[in-house]
Amino acid sequence: MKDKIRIGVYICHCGTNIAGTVDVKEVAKFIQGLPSVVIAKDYMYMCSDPGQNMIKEDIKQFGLNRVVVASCSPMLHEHTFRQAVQDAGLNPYLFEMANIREHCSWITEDPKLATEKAKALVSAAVRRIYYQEPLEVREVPVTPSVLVVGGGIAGIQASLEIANAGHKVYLVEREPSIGGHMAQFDKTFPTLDCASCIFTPLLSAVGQNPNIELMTYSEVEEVSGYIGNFKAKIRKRARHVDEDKCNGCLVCVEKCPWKAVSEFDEGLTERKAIYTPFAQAVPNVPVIDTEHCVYFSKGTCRACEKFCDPKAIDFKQQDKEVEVEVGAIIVATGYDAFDPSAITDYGYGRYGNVITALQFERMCNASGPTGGNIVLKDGSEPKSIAIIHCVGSRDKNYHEYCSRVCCMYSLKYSHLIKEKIEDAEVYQFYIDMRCFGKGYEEFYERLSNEGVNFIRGKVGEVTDRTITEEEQGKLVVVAEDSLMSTMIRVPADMVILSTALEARSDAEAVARLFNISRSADGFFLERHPKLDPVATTTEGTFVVGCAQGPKDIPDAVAQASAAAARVLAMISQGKVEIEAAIAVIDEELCSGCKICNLLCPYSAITSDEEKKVSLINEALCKGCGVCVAACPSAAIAGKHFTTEQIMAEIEGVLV
Amino acid sequence: MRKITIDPVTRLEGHGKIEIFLNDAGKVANTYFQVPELRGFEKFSEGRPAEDMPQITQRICGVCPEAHHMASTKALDELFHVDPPSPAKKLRELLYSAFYVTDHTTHFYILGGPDFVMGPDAPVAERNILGVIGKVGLELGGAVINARMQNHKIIQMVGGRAVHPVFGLPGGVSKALNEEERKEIEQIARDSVEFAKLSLKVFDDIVLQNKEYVDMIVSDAFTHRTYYMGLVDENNKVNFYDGKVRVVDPEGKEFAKYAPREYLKHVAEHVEPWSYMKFPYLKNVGWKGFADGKDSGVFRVAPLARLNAADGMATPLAQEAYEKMYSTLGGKPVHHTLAMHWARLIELLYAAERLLELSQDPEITSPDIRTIPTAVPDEGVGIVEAPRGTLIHHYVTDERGVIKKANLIVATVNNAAAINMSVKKAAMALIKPGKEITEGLLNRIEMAWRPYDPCFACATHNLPGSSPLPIEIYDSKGKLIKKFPAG
Amino acid sequence: MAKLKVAFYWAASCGGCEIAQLQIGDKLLKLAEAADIVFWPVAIDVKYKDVEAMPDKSIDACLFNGAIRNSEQEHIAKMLREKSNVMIAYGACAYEGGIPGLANLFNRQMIFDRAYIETESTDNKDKTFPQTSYQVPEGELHLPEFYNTVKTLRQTIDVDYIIPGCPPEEKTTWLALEALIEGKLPPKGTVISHSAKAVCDDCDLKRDVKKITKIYRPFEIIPEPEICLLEQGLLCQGIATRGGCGAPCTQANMPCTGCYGPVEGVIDQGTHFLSALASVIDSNDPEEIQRIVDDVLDPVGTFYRYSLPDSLLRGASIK
Amino acid sequence: MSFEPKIIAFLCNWCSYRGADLAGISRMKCAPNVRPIRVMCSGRVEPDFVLKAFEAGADGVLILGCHSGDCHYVEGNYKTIRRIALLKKMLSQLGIEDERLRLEWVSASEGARFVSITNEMTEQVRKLGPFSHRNGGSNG
Repeated sequence: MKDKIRIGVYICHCGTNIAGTVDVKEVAKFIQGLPSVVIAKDYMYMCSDPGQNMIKEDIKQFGLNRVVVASCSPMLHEHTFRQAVQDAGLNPYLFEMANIREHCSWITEDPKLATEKAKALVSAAVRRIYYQEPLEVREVPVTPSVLVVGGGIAGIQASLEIANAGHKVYLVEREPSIGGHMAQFDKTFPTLDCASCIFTPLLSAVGQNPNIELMTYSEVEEVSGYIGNFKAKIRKRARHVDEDKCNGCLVCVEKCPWKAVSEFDEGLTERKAIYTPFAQAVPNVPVIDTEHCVYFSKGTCRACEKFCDPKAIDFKQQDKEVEVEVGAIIVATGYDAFDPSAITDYGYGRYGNVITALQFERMCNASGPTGGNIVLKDGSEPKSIAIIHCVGSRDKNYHEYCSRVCCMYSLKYSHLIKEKIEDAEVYQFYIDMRCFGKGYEEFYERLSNEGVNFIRGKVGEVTDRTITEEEQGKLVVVAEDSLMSTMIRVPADMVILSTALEARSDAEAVARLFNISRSADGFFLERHPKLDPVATTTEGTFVVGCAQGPKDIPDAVAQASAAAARVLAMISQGKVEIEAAIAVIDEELCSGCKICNLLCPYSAITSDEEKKVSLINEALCKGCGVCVAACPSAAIAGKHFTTEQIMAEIEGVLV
Repeated sequence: MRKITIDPVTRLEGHGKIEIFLNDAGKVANTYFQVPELRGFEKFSEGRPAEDMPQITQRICGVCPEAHHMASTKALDELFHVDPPSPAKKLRELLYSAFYVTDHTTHFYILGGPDFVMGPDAPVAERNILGVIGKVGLELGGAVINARMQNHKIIQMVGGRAVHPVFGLPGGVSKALNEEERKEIEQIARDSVEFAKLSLKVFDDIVLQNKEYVDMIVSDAFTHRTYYMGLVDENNKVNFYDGKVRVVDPEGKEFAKYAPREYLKHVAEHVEPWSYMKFPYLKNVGWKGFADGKDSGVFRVAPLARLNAADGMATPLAQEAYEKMYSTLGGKPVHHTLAMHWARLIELLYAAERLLELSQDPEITSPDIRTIPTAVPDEGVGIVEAPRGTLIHHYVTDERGVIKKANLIVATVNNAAAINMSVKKAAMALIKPGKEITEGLLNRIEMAWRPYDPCFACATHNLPGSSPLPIEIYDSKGKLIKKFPAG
Repeated sequence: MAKLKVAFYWAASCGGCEIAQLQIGDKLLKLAEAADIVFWPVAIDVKYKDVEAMPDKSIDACLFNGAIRNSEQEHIAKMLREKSNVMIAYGACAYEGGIPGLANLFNRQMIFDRAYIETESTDNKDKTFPQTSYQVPEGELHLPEFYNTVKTLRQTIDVDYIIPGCPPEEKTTWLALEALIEGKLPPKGTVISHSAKAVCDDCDLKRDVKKITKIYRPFEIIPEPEICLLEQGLLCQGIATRGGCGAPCTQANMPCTGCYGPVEGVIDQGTHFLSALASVIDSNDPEEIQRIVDDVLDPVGTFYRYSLPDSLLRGASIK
Repeated sequence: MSFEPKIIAFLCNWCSYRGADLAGISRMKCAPNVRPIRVMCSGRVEPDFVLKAFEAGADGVLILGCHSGDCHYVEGNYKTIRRIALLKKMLSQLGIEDERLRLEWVSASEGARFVSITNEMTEQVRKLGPFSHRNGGSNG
């Protein structure tokens, strides 16, 4: 039997913001007459210290056990007032707020109607709070280790920050080596410093860091648990090379007679069947590509095994499954480059000298397929190169969004071309130049003075159907110059397609795996675009780098550091608060019909076959109430949004 | 003008009243059989998916829900143009036969029987089942209870629920029978046959050996020359579950024989402003008011009517009994309302025999109990013989099988006019000016409608207690001058 | 100790409740030992007048079945309330309006028109309707007033207990009668049944998580044995219906139609089934969702088969 | 005097409620007939609430949630679509005009949309007139 309900109600003038339209005195008078209302006051600024103190004193003086404040939106001050009543010894959930500013005085012209509406809103809060109950804010301990998924620049940055703070990191990378796309780059804009010069040290730092357990050639298969207490199952695919024995001499690679297309070099060259993706690979341990290794198809060869001194080759090696416990998860799975063969007019795949941006990156790279030389298919040097922007970006047919980095790397390419082939003509076909970052506009300025031709216009097609003499033997880029509004034909030896960054092809599965949502463009969705850009709707799981959306290296790194900071904060706290207003199942009423089980977006509901009831994991539940509304037995109660409370609110708001 | 109100009487849909008006001379001026309730099934069936009708319409009557369930399910077969597998039809008829055993047993021993066994003038306190048991012996009493319980068990087994079964679907039934269940049913059926034979013997001993009763049965007070209606099989034998509707005229000549789909050509319903119940009559004769004879469309249904309308019974023992009744009462048709009790026992025997046949049918445990309908539903009529008479369900649906129109002619309604007439005739014959109106006398009036077993006269009647007919006699000023029973 | 005085009464009902009361069989004798039946129009000869004459609260308990459809039923319900210490709503009709409550989708005139004029077999050219009072040559005849809506017993009088079911299963009836006989009645307002949980708790069919991709009608499929009917697309309302019945319908391969009423604490049985069902529709595409929903041909008649008069909106709004 | 409809609006905490706040912050003008009730997610709105609102005297019910894909709880708003689809079918059977119940998506940035929807709804319901249903008492 709960003790007598004694409600105190406080109507805020908010200066004239409310009182200017709403007759607060009349509202207070009306409310004073409602059952269980002990006292109803109006005051200039409830959120001010005197205002809050008034509440605290009244709680003591009048023995209030429920408090309603009618003022602005709870988004602004709910926390303030909850704190206030808590200071006065009341449970914060015995406070309710009526929004008579944003939802009333500010949007209503007629003072009479505004006053009527205010009465309704306040009486709704009063009726509701009658049924409100004290709730416990619960805390769970945090496992001081972190799972980082994806070994690109973002994942690496996050891992290092956390590891350097002295905490365990499990860094999982799908490829045989960490590095991601950044490892493919030659130079980085706008500073033009050598990518590997700044990146390689980071790679080895990861390899050497005792706090980082690196799992390459591995994938996360299952995630369970909740903030502070996740469990992850990771499959370590068989390398067929014993990491402990291998000394990285790579003789095996040298001796291997079998070849396959190099993914790392974007298909511009070949690699062996046993290989490391690139020279500075971390770990520097090769893998056997069983698809192309003849031993696996025909059972003969074994060349690598023969020449391996440390006897590291192990054809029998099996996939391993390991389970790790972590307190937080950082998803840094990166992006895919848009495949331009979809845009047939650009002739990618049809014309050998139409290449993608990443292929060009590799071509420029000293350790790349051409040793850093820009060459045509026939090995000769191109004299004219066209760069087409926004391939797959800002295009209703493919991706509406801007990929943000293309303008800049395209500029970078102009520079690299001019550096390597002084007399080369470079044409930039752009829609708008977007040089928003620090030092970017300056870089654009600089390039404009290096004799690059900027043509504003979307390219219609790239063709080898030539008309004029000078077009002979060249590709022709047909575009509309939207500044001169004429169609133009530009002959070029080589065409570079500045392809879009898009969400990973398996992003949907990954989202499900980590229980995070995706925005319409397919990238992972942050909790709040401005105020919470690295968190997700799943507590304790963060998303960084291009997995969250196209961005350049500095942004990716910044996000990684931000997520690391969030995680470190959790770990140093040692515990996290979890939602108090959650759903609970009354086992006396649950018939175990299992209607609710699949509805929970956080897989918080399971069922106990023994007892024939469903169960809610309180730590996973976020209190959305979807299961509450679905339960045919009303066996699930949504704390702080109980049916009783909402029904009372409905009656109250209709006075 | 004096008025005798018999209230409550019936419960076709709720209660019923019989009003007897006496003129100042003390003669019966007129009587009215009123049904004061309506629930509107024919309206609120609209909009319901047709397949829900067997379960919805059986809530018209919880005494004979099986009858509505069957009529409705058969209407669905026609509506969805689907022919159920023969095992399904047999399961339906099996359940229905068991139902007949319970229902007829209840009526004879608990309702109709006491009048004869104990005699119309026996003290109220004895004229009930306990009195009967006292007279015929506990053994029979036990057999009565047992017959009811056992056959209800069959209904539960086959139909899913003992009251308001659920197994009927267009194209079949929802549940097959397994061998243990079959064995159990077969045993119950054997017992039921024995029980039915015993019942006929009881009737023979107590009623037919008693001249006073026989005279009363054949007396004019309890006689109406009307048309008779009942369902018959292809050999014109009585059938409860299926067949064509046959109507014979007061001479016993076939007047009409039609398939359920044709019922509208033959039956119409008349409305009186003083009752919520309608009064069906033969369309091709016409409504001539509450009168009997060849020129009045009034017809009768239920056991005696079924036997009159048929050429015999489809099972051997029942056929014997059938022949005996007509030879005893001077040939077909028999117009004596009280013979309805005898006819009921003959049907009890038939139901039990049929139950036994079906329980031994090799097909009865077949899992082949459903045909999935594929045709577009449109219209269907289902007719069965409820214990209390011909029962008609008629549905029209849209192309998705949602009810657009439902027309229901419920068993007892068919007898509404006849009941009204019988009460009047008995009252006129029995209530004489100056002659004191005794309880026994009023019970004789009661005996005029009780044989019809209108739905109110169901198993829930006459537990230890007495007449369900409270009777009050008012003088012309409406002052209560006498009341039965006193107290 | 003195014998209990018990009254039985039916209003707008089918008689199935009386049969159900008889189903307790030999236990009837136990009842007869412990209680005198002072009123049971269907069974014994006591007239309304006699009841009116009884002192208030002189009846220990009244088991009332049937809904309130007309003036007579309302009058007698009120009279019995005065005379009875304990008023028990017996069966779905008294409890929630029952199947006759579906009449609340229409009004009196629509029902009369159908019954007395439109019905195919009716011959009523001069449009005669039953009258509450009618002058015949010999005198005046009376009929009770047929109300515009069906009401539940609780909407008419104060009710102490409820025995759910259409009709209540034998064991449910006895559970209540036994409590009555032994003077061990639960707190006022209790719905007396063996279970406060949904029928699923009684049902033996195997159930897995639910995902509805298509709704089937019972005649359209032969359900897989042993598997939850709802998961097979049949609108089995066991999930939203109070148990205690022992789930006889699902045992006969037929979906539960909800006759035991809402589960303990549920306000509106229909919306709860609706919400649960809709929630597990396995699609996020509005058009596909609409397609699946359109296969629910008769939401009201299905979700409120027995409870329309007791739902939050007690029937259709007919202008 | 003219009929002033009462409309209850269930607002999800993350999008629609903030959208309504924005309308206020931007000092847009909006019909006072709409009475907001905050729920964490439109997926919390039980059909019971809608019926209760009508029964308690509302003339219209508005349910506002996040646009598809934006649900703070991943898919709560889809559950709402499903329920309202079936609920609407049932309400139409009960003779309740379709316009009296409306499900819309309003994001935190769509203050103007909140205003136009509420004003539009108010006018629609005003045309329909007061909500009427069987109170069960009418025997006339």
